[in-house]
Amino acid sequence: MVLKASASFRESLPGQFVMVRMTDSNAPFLSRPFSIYSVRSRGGDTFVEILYKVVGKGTDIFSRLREGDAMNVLGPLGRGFDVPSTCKKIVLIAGGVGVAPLSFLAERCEKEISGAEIICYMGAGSSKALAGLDRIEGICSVVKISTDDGSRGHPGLVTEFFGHDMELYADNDSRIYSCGPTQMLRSLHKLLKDRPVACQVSLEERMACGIGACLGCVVKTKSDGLVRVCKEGPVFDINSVDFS
Amino acid sequence: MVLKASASFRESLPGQFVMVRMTDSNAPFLSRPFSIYSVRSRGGDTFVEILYKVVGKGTDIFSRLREGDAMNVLGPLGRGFDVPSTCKKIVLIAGGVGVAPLSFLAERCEKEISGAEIICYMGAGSSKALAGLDRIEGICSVVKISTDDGSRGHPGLVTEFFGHDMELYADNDSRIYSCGPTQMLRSLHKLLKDRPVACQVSLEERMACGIGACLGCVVKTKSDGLVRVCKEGPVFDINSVDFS
Amino acid sequence: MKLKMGVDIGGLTLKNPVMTASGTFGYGEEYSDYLDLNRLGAIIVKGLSLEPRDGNQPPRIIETASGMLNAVGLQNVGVRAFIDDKLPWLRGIDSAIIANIFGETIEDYVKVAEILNDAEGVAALEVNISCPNVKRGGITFGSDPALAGEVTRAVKDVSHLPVIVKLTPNVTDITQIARVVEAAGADVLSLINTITGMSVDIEKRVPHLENVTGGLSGPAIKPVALRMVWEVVNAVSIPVIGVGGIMNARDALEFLIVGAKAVQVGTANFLNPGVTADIIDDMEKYMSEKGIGDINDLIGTLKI
Amino acid sequence: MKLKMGVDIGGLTLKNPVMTASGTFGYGEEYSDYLDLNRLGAIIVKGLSLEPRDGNQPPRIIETASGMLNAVGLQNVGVRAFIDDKLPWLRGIDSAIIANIFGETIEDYVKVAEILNDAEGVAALEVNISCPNVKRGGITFGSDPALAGEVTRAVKDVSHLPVIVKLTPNVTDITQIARVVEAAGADVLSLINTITGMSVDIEKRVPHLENVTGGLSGPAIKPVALRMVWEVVNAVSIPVIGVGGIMNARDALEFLIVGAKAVQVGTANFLNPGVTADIIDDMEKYMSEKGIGDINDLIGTLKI
Ligand SMILES: Cc1cc2nc3c(=O)[nH]c(=O)nc-3n(C[C@H](O)[C@H](O)[C@H](O)COP(=O)(O)OP(=O)(O)OC[C@H]3O[C@@H](n4cnc5c(N)ncnc54)[C@H](O)[C@@H]3O)c2cc1C
Ligand SMILES: Cc1cc2nc3c(=O)[nH]c(=O)nc-3n(C[C@H](O)[C@H](O)[C@H](O)COP(=O)(O)OP(=O)(O)OC[C@H]3O[C@@H](n4cnc5c(N)ncnc54)[C@H](O)[C@@H]3O)c2cc1C
Ligand SMILES: Cc1cc2nc3c(=O)[nH]c(=O)nc-3n(C[C@H](O)[C@H](O)[C@H](O)COP(=O)(O)O)c2cc1C
Ligand SMILES: Cc1cc2nc3c(=O)[nH]c(=O)nc-3n(C[C@H](O)[C@H](O)[C@H](O)COP(=O)(O)O)c2cc1C
Ligand code: FES
Ligand code: FES
Repeated sequence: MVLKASASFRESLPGQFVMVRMTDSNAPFLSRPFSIYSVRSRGGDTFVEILYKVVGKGTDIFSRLREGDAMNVLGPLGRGFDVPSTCKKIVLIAGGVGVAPLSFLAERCEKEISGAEIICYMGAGSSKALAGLDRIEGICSVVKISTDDGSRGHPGLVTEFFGHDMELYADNDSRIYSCGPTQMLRSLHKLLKDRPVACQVSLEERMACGIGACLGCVVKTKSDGLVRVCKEGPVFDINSVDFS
Repeated sequence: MVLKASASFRESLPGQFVMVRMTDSNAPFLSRPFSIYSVRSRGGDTFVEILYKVVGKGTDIFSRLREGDAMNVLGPLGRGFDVPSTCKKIVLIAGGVGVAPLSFLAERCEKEISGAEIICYMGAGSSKALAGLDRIEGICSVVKISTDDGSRGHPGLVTEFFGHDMELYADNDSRIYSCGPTQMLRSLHKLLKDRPVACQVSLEERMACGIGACLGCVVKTKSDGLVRVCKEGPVFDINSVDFS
Repeated sequence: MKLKMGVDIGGLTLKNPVMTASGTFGYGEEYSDYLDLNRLGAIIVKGLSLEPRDGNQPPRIIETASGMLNAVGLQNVGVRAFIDDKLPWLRGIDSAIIANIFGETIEDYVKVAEILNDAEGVAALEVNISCPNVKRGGITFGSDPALAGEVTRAVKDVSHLPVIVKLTPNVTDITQIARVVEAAGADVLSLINTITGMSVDIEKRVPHLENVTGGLSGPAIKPVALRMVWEVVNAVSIPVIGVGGIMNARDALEFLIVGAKAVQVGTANFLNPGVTADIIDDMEKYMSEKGIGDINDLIGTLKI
Repeated sequence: MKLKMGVDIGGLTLKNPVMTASGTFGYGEEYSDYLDLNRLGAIIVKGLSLEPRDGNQPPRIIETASGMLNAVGLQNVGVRAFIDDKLPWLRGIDSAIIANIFGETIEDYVKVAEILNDAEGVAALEVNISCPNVKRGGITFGSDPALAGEVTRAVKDVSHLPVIVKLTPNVTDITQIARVVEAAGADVLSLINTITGMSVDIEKRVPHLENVTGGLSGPAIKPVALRMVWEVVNAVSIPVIGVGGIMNARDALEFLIVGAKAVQVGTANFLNPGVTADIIDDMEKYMSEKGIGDINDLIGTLKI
């Protein structure tokens, strides 16, 4: 979905998100959070793109919208990924539509970090659920695909696939970024927990305000207790999150 | 608005109405009642037309729908106008969009009562609010227009205009039909109360079910207490209604 | 797989747990064009009083956000006209017919219950205790534990039918009322009735309802109904029927999962007169998908 | 025409009757990018307790029909951190800053009130009595008239500030509580807090909220809030602030017309962080159109 938005979105960072709601409608009632997939300017206008999967009421309603329908878009919100100035290997681990912020990140890394190799592990339930594949293939050096049902690429979980390759990425010159279901991030956390490699993940939690006011979206961290995903996140260092 | 509907609508009678609601949306929450303006068959499909004025939340939402949007349409509902087999003068008195059921009635009378003269008094706030004028002009022998602000036709209330002409319509060979705001029907009731002329009016009241179950839509009658507009009406003999 | 949809509530066996709520389904016949009434677990008719009642003056209804307020004022034909004019037709329907009753004094309730003892074709009574007690200064029976217990016992003492008592949500602690009503002999509890609300026309600066306040129903109240059903299920041992804001099978299933033995569908009938049949169908679909062969294996399975 | 928008409530003068509701506006600063906070009649901050609190585990919120349930569990930085870290910034805002306070014992309330006596920049206290009293078996202060009166009197006895007491709707008769709280010395009443509700995930058969139940807010509850405000306005003589489901100026005007002296906007801030500014603008537009020069000439003008 492409949303015409205010110029302030030009400053969006990869990993930041928007809160989206239909103008003049209470269905769905609350705004829904989506990672920014891309931001483009055309003819003086700014367009924010999101990539979403229909999972419930809100996304179902959004999927039936037509061109020209009015939405309220709040953003860019939250803390994005840290993009290093130099780095040899950028490893992206995407589960399903989790590819959206990683794709935006890959674009940025490609532009800003010269000489970095960008590798993407992309997992989904089946080949049909591999949304956004074409775009990320256009950016990354390698895209390694896995599907739970084996309908495309490596059969099995994306974290398993990444686990096999892990030794390829040296702790000191690689950066790992991941976004996907909590269960997947938990597995990744287990895989990485004895290694000092830099890894950031984008978390999801139900949100009401998106700006840090309602305290609805908290997640457990190891040292700071419950913190807000919308404000202190959605991007966290994987080691700061309490996945227990 | 033209609604594709089930074949059962072919049996619709002038004065009957439909309950309309957006499929899969709770805004507006309750269905809204509208008189049937026309029923047409085309290529095996049946189309029900309504003529409506934007007055609040529901009609505002309806006005922003686009071709192809899904609506739930319940009907045809209620008691329609009694159409005599013979009659010399059919007098229609319309206030605003009250012209809708009268236009449908005029079509029917023109077809079914040979030799009847159909006269329409049509009133509205201003010339802009004279919706449905063209169609009814095409059916009636005479259409007499009045507007509250004098922007077209007779300046003043439609009931005043009709009042001047009243003597033209003999009690025994004329039939009067009216639909419009309650205030207008009340004035008409006053005008006619000493005359034995047959006059039927279509009433409005807030409705929830439209099928006689919720008892939400009652109106005071002279001899039967509170009766349901959706079931015993919306068409009533003017003398049976308690307008006090 | 053949699904078992039948439920037992207080001596009454229903073919499935989907009932229509009182006041939202007329006397049944209004809906006969829109669904096969034989499919329903039960039909609860519009509340009946000893004498016919006119109800409140219009306007009687107004829409709210995901809900509606009504101040119909319990207009009804009276229990005798119900038996003479409505019940014969209903006897032809193969679904439990439940008479919802109310009164302004305990004697009224008792008389209506007595009259219905002799009415063939009535499967149970549902006692609406959300009515003001005219003898005790207008406090509603249902908001006072002692009164709620009294009216329950009085009806139980005379009735030969299973007695369902319908609780009002306009109370501080619904479990307290539920326990008193259980102790007074109720066979089943149903909840919730409407929540009192109000709406104002800011153009005319008058209440939208002639009666000033009305009862709120529809999806807006579902979270409150579900919470109260859950509280009551955990407080009593008699069966509980869940009512309030059920629009589809998903909503109905929430009530069964928290422990309601059956549900009533109210306002949703106004938006789609065939909705109860859809709910039964979709409930069966859910069970098939989940491999649940008997609806009773679903009831009360909430994991905390 | 220059409109008079100011209202007096219990010794406090507000530039207009639009306030933000506690727990929905953070500590103010979260909204500073979205509207000019100086425009607001008052900002009520997130509920403060003696010690910082972590609140409930997630999930804490779930959407409902035209509303939401929250079980944040009163997470907050604690009254001292509020004074040290949040209040200095808020002092720069030209709008009344109201501290919402709560406790688990009466002594907690008293201590928080005492600490706030010395905090420059706090215009009033709003006492949230919808909290369970841990010493008295967890019954909430606000649902028991005696407890509600006690906590009110205890806070009044120590506080130098105007005391607003915020009532819970989860009661049989809100006028009874309102009268007791008035008699105990409250300067102002605000109502309603959230209505307790619940929601179930039928796939997993677990409550959507980790805390099982939560507080329902948003347009779904507006009719209930409006009815209760109207009842309370007719029962007490101190000023009443209306809260519950206000999404726009039309909603806010309904509350003023039934007699609220001011309103609080809660959940609506989440959907549109600039909504309060829009409400003030549209309220002024309505007054101009109707030729009402002073907002006080609109308050309590409902015709019955
Ligand atoms: C910061 C952030 C960024 C996100 N980015 C994207 C994105 O780029 N693309 C995308 O498709 N989705 C994204 N999501 C998830 C997206 O917000 C939810 O899928 C959406 O809100 C579901 O709305 P719904 O009404 O369709 O589902 P609902 O009917 O509300 O729920 C359906 C299912 O989705 C789950 N769900 C609902 N809301 C959330 C949530 N906020 N987080 C996690 N699970 C949820 C529920 O538990 C339930 O199982 C993001 C979430 C967050 C917090
Ligand atoms: C049998 C019947 C036939 C009708 N036929 C037509 C028609 O052909 N064309 C047409 O434009 N309208 C017709 N109406 C009126 C139409 O139903 C209302 O205008 C509509 O429901 C308003 O919906 P809303 O959400 O836009 O207004 P709301 O926001 O609900 O209300 C806006 C204003 O309209 C008034 N209003 C709302 N509902 C009704 C109602 N049911 N009856 C009378 N006034 C109401 C309110 O009092 C208020 O002043 C008919 C009504 C009935 C009962
Ligand atoms: C128009 C209307 C009339 C009602 N009449 C009665 C009644 O006569 N007796 C009764 O016990 N409940 C009555 N109710 C309450 C419903 O039976 C039900 O408890 C309530 O509406 C909540 O369910 P819902 O949200 O599914 O509508 C009525 C409700 C409505 C909307
Ligand atoms: C997320 C959330 C947190 C809340 N926290 C508090 C609180 O700390 N103290 C309090 O008195 N009320 C609290 N409330 C209640 C609101 O102030 C308000 O009374 C209620 O939400 C009804 O208003 P609304 O429908 O406009 O939201 C909270 C409400 C929400 C939705
Ligand atoms: S969504 Fe409100 S604090 Fe994060
Ligand atoms: S609209 Fe329900 S009885 Fe007429």
